[in-house]
Amino acid sequence: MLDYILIQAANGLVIGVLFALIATGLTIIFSILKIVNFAHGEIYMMGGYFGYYVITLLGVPPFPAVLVAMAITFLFSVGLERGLLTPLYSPRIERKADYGILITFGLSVFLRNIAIILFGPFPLRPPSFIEGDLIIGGLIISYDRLVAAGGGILLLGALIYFLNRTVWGQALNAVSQSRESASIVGINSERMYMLAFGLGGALAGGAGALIAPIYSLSPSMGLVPDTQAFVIVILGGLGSVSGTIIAALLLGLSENLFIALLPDPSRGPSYANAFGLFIMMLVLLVRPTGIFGRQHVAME
Amino acid sequence: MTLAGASCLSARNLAAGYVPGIEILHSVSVDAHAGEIRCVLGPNGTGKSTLLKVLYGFLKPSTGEIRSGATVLTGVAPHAMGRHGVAYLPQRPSVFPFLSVEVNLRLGAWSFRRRSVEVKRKIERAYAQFPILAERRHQTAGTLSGGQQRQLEFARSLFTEPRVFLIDEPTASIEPRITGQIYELIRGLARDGKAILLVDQNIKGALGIADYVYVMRTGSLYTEGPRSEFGDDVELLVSQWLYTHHHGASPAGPASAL
Amino acid sequence: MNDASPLIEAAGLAKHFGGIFAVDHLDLAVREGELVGLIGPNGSGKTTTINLMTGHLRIDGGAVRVRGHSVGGLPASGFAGLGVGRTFQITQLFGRMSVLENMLVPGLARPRAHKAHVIREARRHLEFLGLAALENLAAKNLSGGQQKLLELGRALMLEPRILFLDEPFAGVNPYLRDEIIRFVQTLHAEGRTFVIVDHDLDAIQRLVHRLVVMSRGRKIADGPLAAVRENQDVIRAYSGA
Amino acid sequence: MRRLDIALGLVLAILAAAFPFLVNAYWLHVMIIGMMSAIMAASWALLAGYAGQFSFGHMAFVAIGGYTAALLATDAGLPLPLGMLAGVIASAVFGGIIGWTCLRMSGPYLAIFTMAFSEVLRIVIVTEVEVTGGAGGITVPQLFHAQTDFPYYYLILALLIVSVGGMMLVVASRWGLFFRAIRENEQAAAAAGVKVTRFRIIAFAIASSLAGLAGAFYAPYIGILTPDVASQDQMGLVVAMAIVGGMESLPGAVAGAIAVEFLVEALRSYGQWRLVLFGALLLFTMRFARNGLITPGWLRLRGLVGLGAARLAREAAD
Repeated sequence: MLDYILIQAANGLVIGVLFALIATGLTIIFSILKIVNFAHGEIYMMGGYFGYYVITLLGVPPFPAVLVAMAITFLFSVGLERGLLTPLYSPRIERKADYGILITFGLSVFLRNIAIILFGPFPLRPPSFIEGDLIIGGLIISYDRLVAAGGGILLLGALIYFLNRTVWGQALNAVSQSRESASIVGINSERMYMLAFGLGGALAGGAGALIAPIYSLSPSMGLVPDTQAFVIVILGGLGSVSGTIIAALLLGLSENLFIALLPDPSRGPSYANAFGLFIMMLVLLVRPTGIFGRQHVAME
Repeated sequence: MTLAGASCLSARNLAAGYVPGIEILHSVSVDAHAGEIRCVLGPNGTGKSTLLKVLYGFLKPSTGEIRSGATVLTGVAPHAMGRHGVAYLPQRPSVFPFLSVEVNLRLGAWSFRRRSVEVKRKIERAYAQFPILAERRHQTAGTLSGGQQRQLEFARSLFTEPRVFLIDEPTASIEPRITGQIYELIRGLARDGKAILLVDQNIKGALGIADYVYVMRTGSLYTEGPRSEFGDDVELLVSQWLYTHHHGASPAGPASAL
Repeated sequence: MNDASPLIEAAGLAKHFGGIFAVDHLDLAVREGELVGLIGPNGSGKTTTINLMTGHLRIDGGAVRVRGHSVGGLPASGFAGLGVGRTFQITQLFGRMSVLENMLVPGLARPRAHKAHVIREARRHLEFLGLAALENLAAKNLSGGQQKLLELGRALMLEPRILFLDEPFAGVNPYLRDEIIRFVQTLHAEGRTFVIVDHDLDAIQRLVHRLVVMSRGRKIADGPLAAVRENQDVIRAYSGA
Repeated sequence: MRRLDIALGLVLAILAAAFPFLVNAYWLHVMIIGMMSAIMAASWALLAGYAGQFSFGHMAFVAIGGYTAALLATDAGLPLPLGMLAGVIASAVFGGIIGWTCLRMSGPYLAIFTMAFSEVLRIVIVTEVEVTGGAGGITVPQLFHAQTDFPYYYLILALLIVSVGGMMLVVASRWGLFFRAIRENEQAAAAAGVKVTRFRIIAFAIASSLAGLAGAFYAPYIGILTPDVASQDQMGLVVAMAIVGGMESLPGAVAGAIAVEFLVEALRSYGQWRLVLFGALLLFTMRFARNGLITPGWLRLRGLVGLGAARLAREAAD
């Protein structure tokens, strides 16, 4: 039993790292564009498929394939932003909030269904990063999970470095704090919206490519992470990247321990998702608008 | 004034508002001259801040024109104004409160970010000019006092070597004992040949450094003239600006205001 | 109900945002039939005062009384029901609804309102304000000045005892300004009470009998126009010293 | 050109009454599903379009209505019509409660909250296999014992007319005025004396009860009820129907629902493409025609016919 709990905890942390990638992407998009991207889970799904085809069609080895998939997702997201979101920046369009909700919701429906056509309804699984399992005493964990977690940690580290140490990251941060002040120093906000949406998408896409060998790819795989990412952003929220990462790890961990500790094992896995959603609903009740409070990306 | 030079920025007949049909400014013309401090005074709600927003491109004028020499600046986006030699210091300091002083300065060098040597040199110069910023370089800007934030803003705005400064209530949110320093700073800019257009609620303070005065009332210029034409009894002036019956804009000179 | 008590009254009214008092223990009583001007430099707490006295902000201290009855905790719609009307600094209309529909909302929200009667009343007010020809236009398509008038008309549909006007003259042209002054004077002559916040001191001076001046959340002067004009504190507050 | 509306109404009424005799069983089925979807889309349009509350949990109330009816009819042995009535009441009550809990939320927060509610409910239905039958679904007894779907057709036609007619009455009444006032500007509505809290809850309860009605009809008609009714794809379909029709027009939403349903079926041979199509349709409409495709189209047609009629009248006068 103790070993089982240990394994579940380790799995929870691995999933937590990947949740963190998805959720930080959502946070960055929200901080800069001030919209909630309801299609974020579908971008994650697309990233997974991009990775799969980069490996199977182009023959790129699994590790670099993750980076290629991220680059493709970045460009793909920028294309979506240019095509669908530019009305948000025009002063002439009324009811921007409604537009942001409906257009991204519509996008999620569209991407989910076009994925069925493009990639087929059946689960696909790319080759493993590394075959086999790591066994330490009672703890058994597959190398793929370790690679996914390690890759996720590297990407999060790179993100934090980018946001804090590079001038483009700092400019993103600046725009999230004040568009007006950013334009006073000469930063063109609209280019930052492109960058933020592309970056947010690339992070989700990276998570999709990393997770693909663990769980198979399917067109509907974005549904759960989408809502989970809301849970995380709302729990850890406040637009802070570090808060988001901590909340993601906690959610991954608690969901998996919830599965392990629920007396009825047959219900555990399904209620794990409901558990996070339920907590989020409670948080929303207490703080119905203040969730994204400070609205800026920062590593604090 | 001795240094008074050619007009660096001139605006003619600006009209603007935030909502169609509500005009905050009706046909306002102002100039900024090299080496001169020109201040825009008047009760609040008369459109002084709006005027600066229009000049910097945050708000498109419905009519009128803004020029700098031969260049037409009407319709230029705010983020491109720096390239045309115009700097803007809004009422609430435009520093990024959650970023460090150093990063704030680095972002001030955004337009020439690829020339890292120049960036470094200018930041060092800013530290030399404002030692308090060097001392606090790793603190977030939000933790600085109001006066220090203003210094950071001034230091940052100097990076692009602007010729015109649009300054909105520079002493509004800062400790009274250093308002003098801020005005001294502005006076220094004018001595270096910069053109200053200053909007201020602190009428005494502004009149103390002004070379030329515009007085606004309800969206129009009420009167204008060299500083010397306005007397020294500030309270008398203010009570006249506040309470005189007056309908619409008037081309009347300062004499009729007194 | 007590006729001796003021129509509306703030007693020790306080509101703070993050430790700073936007309204700092303010006493303000307005009696039936008064026409009060409320002025003060930017950020002196004028709009916050209106929001507190019309139920749009929760009070942090003190009380608001309508005809002697404490009405703290009532939502804004409750204040409206008691005949406390208001306009907003930035005009707040129902943009995609017609001019007439904008007028009908407060009319039909009154208990036991009769639709035909409300429509008649709305048309009468629109006629008075010179908007009658525009009744089928969407409110967002009106000019800014017309929007201000419509907002005033909508407040009139509450059959208010008292009207708080927040910057009715901001951005309006001189002609419209005179017109609004005339409307307020007419309505006042009909027995309505007004509190007017504005920066346009000319207009305020032409309208009001009593001037209240706020600075940094506090009342620094309150009295007849002439007395307040002599008040050095007021001059000082405005010269920024 | 009001007369064109009346003419269209008459033609539609005759067509609707005769429809089962004009088509085969397959298209009758499509029409029944289309009209049921029309109730869902129109009630969502009432909530989102008129009252401005963007709920993505609408399908949860369909599920509540359906499962309440099904469970009461099977496990509790209640007569099916009574179970259906209970389903409607249950979804109204839940709708009111959800409307009350999200009073302080707006925009994306309300959308996330309602989406989460819907997902939690779906997960509970999937998991509590002993009660709900889980993902495999629950078998529901038939309402009519007839050879054809005729009785179902006339029932859903009646329900559609009653529910959309009822909503149109609400929209035309002072309540509808208050819904729109709250949508346009909550603060101004409160200043105008509108009891914002009360009417936000009422809007939620009305819309939810009609979603529940659609669910209560769906369960016995299809005969099997699965948690898929509360899926986000179903929600997307309903949103697409309302938006294509014109979110702020109830007849538009009805027309949008029936048109999309027929389009989806007509394209069945193209397999999955049909689902992509409605996603694309939704995106296209939002991006380029925010008032929907059907309502503005109809208004334009009405305008053209009006102009034509006026010209004819002029020529006749000459």
